[in-house]
Amino acid sequence: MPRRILESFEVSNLSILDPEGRADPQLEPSLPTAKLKQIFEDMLLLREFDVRAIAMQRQGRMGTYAPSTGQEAVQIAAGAALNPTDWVVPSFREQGLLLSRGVKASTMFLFFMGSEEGNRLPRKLRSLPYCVPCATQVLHAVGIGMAAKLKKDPVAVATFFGDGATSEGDFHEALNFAAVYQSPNVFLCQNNQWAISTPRSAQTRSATLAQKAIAYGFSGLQVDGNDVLAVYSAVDAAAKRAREGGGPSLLECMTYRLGVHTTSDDPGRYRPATELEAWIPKDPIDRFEKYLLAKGLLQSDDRARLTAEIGDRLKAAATEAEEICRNLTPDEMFTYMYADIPDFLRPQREEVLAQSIAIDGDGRAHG
Amino acid sequence: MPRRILESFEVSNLSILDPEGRADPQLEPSLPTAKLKQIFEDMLLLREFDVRAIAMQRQGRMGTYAPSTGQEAVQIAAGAALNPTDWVVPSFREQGLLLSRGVKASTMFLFFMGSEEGNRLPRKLRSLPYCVPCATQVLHAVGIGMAAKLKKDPVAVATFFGDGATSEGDFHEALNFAAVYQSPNVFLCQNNQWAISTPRSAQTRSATLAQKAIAYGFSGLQVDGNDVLAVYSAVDAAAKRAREGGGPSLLECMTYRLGVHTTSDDPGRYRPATELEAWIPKDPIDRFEKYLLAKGLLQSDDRARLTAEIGDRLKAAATEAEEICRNLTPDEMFTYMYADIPDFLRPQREEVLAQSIAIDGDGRAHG
Amino acid sequence: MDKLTLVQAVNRALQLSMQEDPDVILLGQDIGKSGGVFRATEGLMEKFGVDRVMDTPLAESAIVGCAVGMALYGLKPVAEMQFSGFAYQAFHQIEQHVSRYRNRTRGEYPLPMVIRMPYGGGVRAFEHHSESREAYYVHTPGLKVVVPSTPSDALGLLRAAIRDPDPVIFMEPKKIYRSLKEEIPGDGPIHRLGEAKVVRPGEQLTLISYGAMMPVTLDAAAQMGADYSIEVIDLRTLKPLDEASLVASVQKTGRAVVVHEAPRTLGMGAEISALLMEKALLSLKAPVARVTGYDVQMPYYQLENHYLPSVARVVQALRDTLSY
Amino acid sequence: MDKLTLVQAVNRALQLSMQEDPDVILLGQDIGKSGGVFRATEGLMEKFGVDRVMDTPLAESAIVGCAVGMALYGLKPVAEMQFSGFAYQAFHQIEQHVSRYRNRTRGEYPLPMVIRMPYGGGVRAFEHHSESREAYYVHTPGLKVVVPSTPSDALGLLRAAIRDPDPVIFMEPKKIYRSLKEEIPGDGPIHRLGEAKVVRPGEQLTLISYGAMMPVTLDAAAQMGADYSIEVIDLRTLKPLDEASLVASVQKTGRAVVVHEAPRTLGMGAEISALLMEKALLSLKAPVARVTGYDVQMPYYQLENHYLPSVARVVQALRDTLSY
Ligand SMILES: Cc1ncc(C[n+]2csc(CCOP(=O)(O)OP(=O)(O)O)c2C)c(N)n1
Ligand SMILES: Cc1ncc(C[n+]2csc(CCOP(=O)(O)OP(=O)(O)O)c2C)c(N)n1
Ligand SMILES: [Mg+2]
Ligand SMILES: [Mg+2]
Repeated sequence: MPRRILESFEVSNLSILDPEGRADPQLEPSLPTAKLKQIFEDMLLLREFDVRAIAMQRQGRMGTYAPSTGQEAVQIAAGAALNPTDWVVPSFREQGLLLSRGVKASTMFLFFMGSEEGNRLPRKLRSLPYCVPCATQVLHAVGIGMAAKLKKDPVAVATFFGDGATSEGDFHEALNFAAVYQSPNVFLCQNNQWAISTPRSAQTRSATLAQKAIAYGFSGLQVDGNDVLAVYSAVDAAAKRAREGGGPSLLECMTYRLGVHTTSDDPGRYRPATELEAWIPKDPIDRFEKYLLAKGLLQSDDRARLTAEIGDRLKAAATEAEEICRNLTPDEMFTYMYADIPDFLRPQREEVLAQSIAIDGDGRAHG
Repeated sequence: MPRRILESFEVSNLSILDPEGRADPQLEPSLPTAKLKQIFEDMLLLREFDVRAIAMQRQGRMGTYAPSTGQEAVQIAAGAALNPTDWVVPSFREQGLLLSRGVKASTMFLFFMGSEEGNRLPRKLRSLPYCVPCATQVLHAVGIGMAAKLKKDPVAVATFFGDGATSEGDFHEALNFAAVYQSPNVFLCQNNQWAISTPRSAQTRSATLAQKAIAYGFSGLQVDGNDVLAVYSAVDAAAKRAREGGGPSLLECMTYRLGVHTTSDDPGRYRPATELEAWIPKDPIDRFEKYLLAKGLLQSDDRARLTAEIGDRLKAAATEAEEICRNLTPDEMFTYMYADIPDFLRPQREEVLAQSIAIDGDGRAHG
Repeated sequence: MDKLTLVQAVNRALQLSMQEDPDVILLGQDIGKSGGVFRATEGLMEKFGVDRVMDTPLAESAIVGCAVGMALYGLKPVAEMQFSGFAYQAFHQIEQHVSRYRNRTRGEYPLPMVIRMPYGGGVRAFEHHSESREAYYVHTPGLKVVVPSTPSDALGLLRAAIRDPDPVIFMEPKKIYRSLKEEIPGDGPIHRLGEAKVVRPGEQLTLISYGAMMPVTLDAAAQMGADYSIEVIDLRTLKPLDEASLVASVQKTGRAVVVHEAPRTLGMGAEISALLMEKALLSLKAPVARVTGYDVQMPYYQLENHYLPSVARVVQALRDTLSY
Repeated sequence: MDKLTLVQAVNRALQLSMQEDPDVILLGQDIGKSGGVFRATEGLMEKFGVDRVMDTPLAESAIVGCAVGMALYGLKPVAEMQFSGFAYQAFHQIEQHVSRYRNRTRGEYPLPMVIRMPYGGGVRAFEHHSESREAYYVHTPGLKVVVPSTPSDALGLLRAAIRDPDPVIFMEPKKIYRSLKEEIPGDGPIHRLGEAKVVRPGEQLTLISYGAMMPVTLDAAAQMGADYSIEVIDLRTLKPLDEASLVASVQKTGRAVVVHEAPRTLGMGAEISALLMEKALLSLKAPVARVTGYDVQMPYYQLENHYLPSVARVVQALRDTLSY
């Protein structure tokens, strides 16, 4: 009796595609062809979105941008595994997820172009807008889950956050509430190995992030985040469990930020080039392409063609977004603060309108 | 390779004394007689402090009071296992710990009598004053540990908190920092099974609180918190490890709040009487007394005699504290705000002094 | 017709709101089984069940953050902070989300939610149980801030706050939770937020306060006797502030004194003084005076009554202002 | 003699402080290897090692809470919040401990620590990267609050803040981090906290501002031309406020305009207006005017320059006040 073992726990890793794009036959999920193709297209869309956004940022047509290159499998496969009736609660690096949920590309551009119009996501999409303060959104997801459970709506609520965000107190409080209330949450960590300049190893001393779920009495799974099939299977299972009242899950998706943290960042200052090089062969799009090619679902020139088509669509979306920016009026900053504008704000709104400030296309005021 | 186990973990429980006060011979620590007796006396002191404080609160001579009855073993044995050069960082329920560290009983009374004089703990005691906001102090302990490590001082830093406090974000951030910086911290949870009206089972869904350490990559141990020898051994080992650079530990000490949360609380509203009854036979003082009696270190009338002596000392201490209260002057609220009083506060201090407010003994102002 | 204390009126308002709207739910520490440390939620778990009256773990950010999520889903959560002194644990959720969600999403996701918290000193409590920090919330764009001072107002304002489409910080003056009873006919009133109340009309000076300082303020006005005609205004809503009523009163009286227990620097008195500076300078016969808590941390209870504005201090300010 | 930008002056102040006092240590997100997102700590980890320049995990409350512990132990920590908009994650540590420890322990445990944070808008950044919420800290008893507006002041004030025995919130105007260079002889100055500076003497109106609004304010004063004699005061320390200098100036000029980018309600302008109401009413020839950010959340960058006080708005207020 003196020293007795009370509990024991394990953490494991799920991976289905090997580096050459061959699936483990035992684990390969059977997805309809259309879905597989859609996933591939959405991955290309995300990568192309990055290309265009970074170019526009360089041209001064866009503010700071946080790219997703390298993390396409996590976002797109997770999005594909969820139902439209499920909710998604992103951080600030889930362009792909939101695009795959039906958010317009022009809307996504608008966020990075510095307009709240980039957050005008129709309620019916059940997709919250970006959330900048790390980990704060994880609590919102739990609240949504608790509300859905209360209403007996069989929906899963998936929330996304980075490896860095797991150090915040809100992450802890959120997972604890989710466990206590058995809310239908899927906690999906995009572990891209870095939080700006902080490597995963300096963020926390636990061997995995998945094992953090043990602290809350539920289970965590590490998933190969550059493996579309593994992410899909893991999210699908976790979401089903959530919808069926089985409570929350934590998925640590191992991936890699191939690019900059944001366009204001210079990884050369802190990140060893060798590390980056080691991850390039694990590119999630290349890997999934090999899988689809081998299955005959894709031809070798499809990628180039699709990329070009997507490029055209994005170009149009960017133009549309710029047009919206040009038509913003300064009193908008008052319009949505309260349901009805309070008396004390009216003179302030009048003042802003009275100010004769010339605005140029990119929003710089001269006055 | 697809689903492979990455890590496995265990959580165990340590207990040395059985309910009849018989020690497991393999695990019994060899403590000097004087230390054993001191521990027993300090436990009586703590229980008697509760008795007196609750009585004074009822008489209107003291404000809200948070008793420790039932939790004597944790506080006193932990205090005994630490060196005077170690630091202790309490929450708001560690009268016993602080008294055993050399804090005057009159000072402890002053805290509950509503004077900051109750926090004037000489720096040399390396004991921080009470901290009311749950879990916030845990971070201070980590900062102290980091500073000590930086200075290469071989000290352990023990911090105390309740089961409820483990739900706060600060608990999480603290344990994570401690692990990352391998600071010399001992995290000691007084799991008294309740956080006001919230039972342990509703606070978190993990089977133990000890397993929360797994989230941070270090080890947690559940300890019988009503067992002086188990607490002593566990804290002694954790503190040694800390001093020697072995990093932090989490100890979950299983104990029970036999009384009210505070004198403003009525557990009758939420706590089943049967639960309380089940814990009364596990009284930590009774158990330790049996151990000492069996060892011949105590005679059967010692407890009554010691209690009476302690009662007299505490009576004197209470009188001393009340005398200090009578001599408080209102300008004290300005004296310690800044190292030097800034100009803008001077007229405010003059105003408070100029106010002719009659004060009666217990601090109520009539004016 | 029931006679209710202020805390009973809070309880009644919660009960009525939950009856009329199934989307109203409560969450907080110890609010269910034990009925709240001040008994503000007594009996509600029994009445509405554990799904609608949720005892939570000890985590303020989670309480507010989950309430945000619930409101996003379409519920109307009423979150309790056990004491205002622990709401700072949730301050980031309040500043970063509660105050911003509607605006951020261009109205797509309004946040109809209330955060209740007992505030203020004078109850001989521990540290962090006595603060008055309404200024933090009033300074934050996007919030509404309400502080009742009577049972009837507590009922009418809380019902209004829960029906309000915007997030409301509802601060309850714990010192006067039980200090008087008021008869409240029927279900009681439903107020409009943003309206101050002239609780005593007068001609010579406008005396402005709110919350737990109202009794002190009214006592001071009474002590001035019949020789002086003092108009007393209870702000009730601190944001949006009823500027029109304040300005109109001071244009009439030419003098103003503001009383609050929060620290002086950047307390409500500063805003009201600045407002009157801008809108009523030419009417002023004396400087607007502030009788406030000092710019120190609220002392432990032995000295707290020296910190809180006393009747004597208010009377002194009234005399000084009237004889300026 | 070096020419330094404001952010370089911050870097220099940190370096000098660390050289002269081994107890000064830095902690924050990305401050070490990468030198900080604004490069304020560039080169310091190389110079002083990872023990004294600590890259931390992503947790603001831990950064501040551990800094408290370090200061209790006897170190002088300088914590960086990556942006002031994320300091709310640590707000409870600031309100409950940073501002209180000395007083709570009757001086036994002072807290000599500094929390640095870049604040303010105009840099085309994401949400939460543009706020100006100094009022929260100024309202909190026990803190000191410093906001420099020039490289030389940044150096002199930060060195003073680090030497100060009390906790200092040091807010850095990121918009002007690099907008001008100043020659700083030798090690540069060490200022005294609490002293405002007359940056342009004048007789007809006192124009008061601080931080990133100083260039706008000075431009506006300049635009008024030689016909008007405008005294411009840079507050530099918001708490303790240099009341004497402000009152003396306004007693001379009879007019005052305050400029800040924080929201109007309960921003610094309110306190200054109330102060002048109390101490200089009889000197006032016009109401003290406030040119401030609006009481809305800072808009995303497309509209942020409509939110921030512009030269035109300040000029308008100067004209109105002068012709009142
Ligand atoms: C509360 C908070 N603190 C600081 C920041 C500044 N910041 C933006 S992103 C980032 C790193 C986030 O790392 P991670 O969670 O791993 O996500 P990733 O950027 O890798 O997607 C930091 C520190 C923030 N957004 N929120
Ligand atoms: C941050 C914070 N929130 C709320 C409270 C109010 N409160 C005081 S004690 C307590 C329960 C604490 O429970 P636990 O941590 O188990 O310690 P115990 O009281 O059992 O010793 C609560 C909620 C507080 N002190 N701090
Ligand atoms: Mg990351
Ligand atoms: Mg407990």
